[in-house]
Amino acid sequence: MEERNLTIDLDLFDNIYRNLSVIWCIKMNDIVDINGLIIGHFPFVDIVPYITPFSLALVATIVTFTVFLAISNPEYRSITRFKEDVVRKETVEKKEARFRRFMTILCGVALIGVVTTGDIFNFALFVSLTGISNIGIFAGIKDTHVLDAAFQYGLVLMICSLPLFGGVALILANTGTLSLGVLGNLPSNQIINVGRTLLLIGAVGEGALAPFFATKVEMIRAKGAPFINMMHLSSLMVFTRIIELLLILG
Amino acid sequence: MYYPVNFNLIYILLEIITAFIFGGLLLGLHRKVMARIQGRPGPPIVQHLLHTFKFYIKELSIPNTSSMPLYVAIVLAMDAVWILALIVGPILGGSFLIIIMCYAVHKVAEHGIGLASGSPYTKLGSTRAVLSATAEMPLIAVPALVFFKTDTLLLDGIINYQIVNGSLFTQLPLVALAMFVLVLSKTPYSPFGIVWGKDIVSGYKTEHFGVIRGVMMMGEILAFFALLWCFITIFFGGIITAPLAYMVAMTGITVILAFICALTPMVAPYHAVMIQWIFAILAVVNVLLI
Amino acid sequence: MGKENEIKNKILAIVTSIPLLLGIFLNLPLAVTIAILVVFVPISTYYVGLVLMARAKNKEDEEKRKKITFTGY
Amino acid sequence: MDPMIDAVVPAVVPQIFINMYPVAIIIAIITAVTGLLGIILAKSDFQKILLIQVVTYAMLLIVAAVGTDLAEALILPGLVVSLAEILVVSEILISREVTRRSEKGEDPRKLKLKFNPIKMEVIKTALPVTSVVTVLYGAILTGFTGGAVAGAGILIYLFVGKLRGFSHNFWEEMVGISGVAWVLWLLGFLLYFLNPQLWLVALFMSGGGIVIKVALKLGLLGMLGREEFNN
Repeated sequence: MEERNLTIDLDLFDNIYRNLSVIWCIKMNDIVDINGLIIGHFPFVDIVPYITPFSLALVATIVTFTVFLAISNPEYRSITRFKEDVVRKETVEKKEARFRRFMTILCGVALIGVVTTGDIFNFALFVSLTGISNIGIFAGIKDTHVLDAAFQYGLVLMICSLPLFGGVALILANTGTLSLGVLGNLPSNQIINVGRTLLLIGAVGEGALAPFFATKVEMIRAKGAPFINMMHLSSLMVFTRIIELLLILG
Repeated sequence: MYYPVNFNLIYILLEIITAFIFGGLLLGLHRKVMARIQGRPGPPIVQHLLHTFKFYIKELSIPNTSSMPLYVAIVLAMDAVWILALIVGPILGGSFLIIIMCYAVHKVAEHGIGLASGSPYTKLGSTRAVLSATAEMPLIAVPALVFFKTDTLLLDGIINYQIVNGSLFTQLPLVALAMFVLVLSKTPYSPFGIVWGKDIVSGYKTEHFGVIRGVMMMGEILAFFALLWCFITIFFGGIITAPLAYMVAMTGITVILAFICALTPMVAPYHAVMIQWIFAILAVVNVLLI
Repeated sequence: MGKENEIKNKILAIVTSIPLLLGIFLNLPLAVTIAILVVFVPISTYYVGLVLMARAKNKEDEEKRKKITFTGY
Repeated sequence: MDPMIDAVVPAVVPQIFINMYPVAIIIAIITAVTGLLGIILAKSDFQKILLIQVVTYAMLLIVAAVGTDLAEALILPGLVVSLAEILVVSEILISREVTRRSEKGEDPRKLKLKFNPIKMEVIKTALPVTSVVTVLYGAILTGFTGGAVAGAGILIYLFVGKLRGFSHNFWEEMVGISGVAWVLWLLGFLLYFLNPQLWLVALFMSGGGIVIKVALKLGLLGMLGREEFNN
């Protein structure tokens, strides 16, 4: 009994492995309809990162921004206080700036992962990585208001890992695959729709998107323009990618 | 869809220059119409273009407090991103999502421009840019709604769908309204233009003079043109195909925008967010009804 | 801005315009064309602007000087 | 049987396991709601961070409910991500507390965090022989689960009573071995991708690697509790 099943499974596996490139060329209609021509893909059995004009544009943007934000110096802030007759120029301390710069680069790398991956679980992982590095950018700031907002954002981040990974797990349980190329061809059903909604909620929370922007607006009062700009970039890039992902799943 | 392997650079460059000049004239017309509605003679139509060129020969002053490579690079990024949008949209008929990405990067650039100078006014403008992104995020749900209707997001595909099935404006009027609000929020003096409100001097542009302001204005002109083009292509693609028809339609929409801008005050930041959310929800309702 | 800066700007303006000129005279593939346009149009606009600005400033100075000579301040 | 389930779930899986899936999801939802209610009710920020762990467990439950070997592989990254989030948020909390106190005029250098190991009587009085049994059972299980079980055995060994035989240096070297085992695990995966015909070798490589790696890494946690290693 067991042997028979094993041979069947292997056959199926072999078949898929051999015809993978064919499947990808013919069947990726959903992705082609959304992104344009598929320029290339790397077949790692099931996880297939693919390159489209859309992902190329995103990667180019993210790389350019990351490089420029990483080489920029933090700006000076002129501060005046009551009962004082001087204008102070304040900026980020060197040690703090180094750490935040590192976090900025990490966030950029995670974003590249977000926009290129062809596997929804990896997508979820990279999105949470951007969230973590976003908080890391704000961890060294010595401002109670900013830290308070960052803490609230952190709470949302942790809670939202539930819908994010939960949605992925629901889709996996329902379809048996995590690969976007395969999922794009499957017909949608109620459970996949629930999974998609959960995925959207999760990504919205992790990327500090629309309803959770309030904490973000508080957070960006901190000093250090290049690092803070990275956070805005990351949340908008995550949003652009999640639109694509949800449309492919549907 | 078919991507040609070789494409002439002159052709694309000419298209960008045309977009720049025509967009500049449209913004000039916008100011003129607004002035006439308010009973003033108003500046000549070429004024906005002249304004842009004028900044090219004005002295560039970079604040001492600014964060340096970023201060210049982010303005250039704003230009670059809309040039990309103009290539992907009108020339290649590529994915609408790329233009949405360009729009998102425009938001990031606004934020960065405001932050990089270190001035409190620009900081306020950039904070509002982040806040206004809250409002425009739901409106970017427009591509999703269009995709559910047409099963494609390639602009070529959307045009083809409309040629076969009639224009999307009649099928998804509320989605079109949401997109129109999106275009409106990117128009100068608009009720939703909280980022460059005069109550915070000039918003994120306060510290930018000289060449860099000229480059920035160029980016804004290209953005205005590209957004108008997208709006017309997505919702009137079946009717409007010839370049001349596009020009007429753009002029018409600019006049409508000018009327709205002239007759409405700028709303408070939170109200701007709220009103745009309402339009986004209306768009979703439109899809649910059909 | 010093004299060296002006020369540097001029050189950069020329250097950043070279890819555009190359693209006009050679028939490059689409991807390269897009890359050239997106990267070099804004940069060359910026540097050409800087050169124009420097020229306009010099002209203004010259006019002022002439004024002083001819009106006899 | 539902055709959708038929297409996804192999025929060898008994019906009872398939029926367990909704139950697991419902339990996960209940867990999540409990955790979220706790967060709403909790007043202290520190309490909130602790309660969010409950929500994270719900996430792990939903992933685990899938019940395949893939799900087993997905739990680890999920766990790691949630741990990283907790670390970064606690860091924010600490930093905020330090800033707040230094704004009040206290010297921030005096606010040093103390290391307080947990003192549980159960651990001190447990039978040391349980560790041997657990390690053996883990070795039989192999894979990630086996590694976790064997690691628990090593933990018990390190916690209970006096250390005999193995010096500090020995455990330091174990860190290196766990790294090597991890590389073995990765190489097994790579082999599987490059040449699927050698799946048996790849399976043994990665299975053996992961059991050693997880067991040692988990066991090394026990070192944190030993006073003689913390000098």
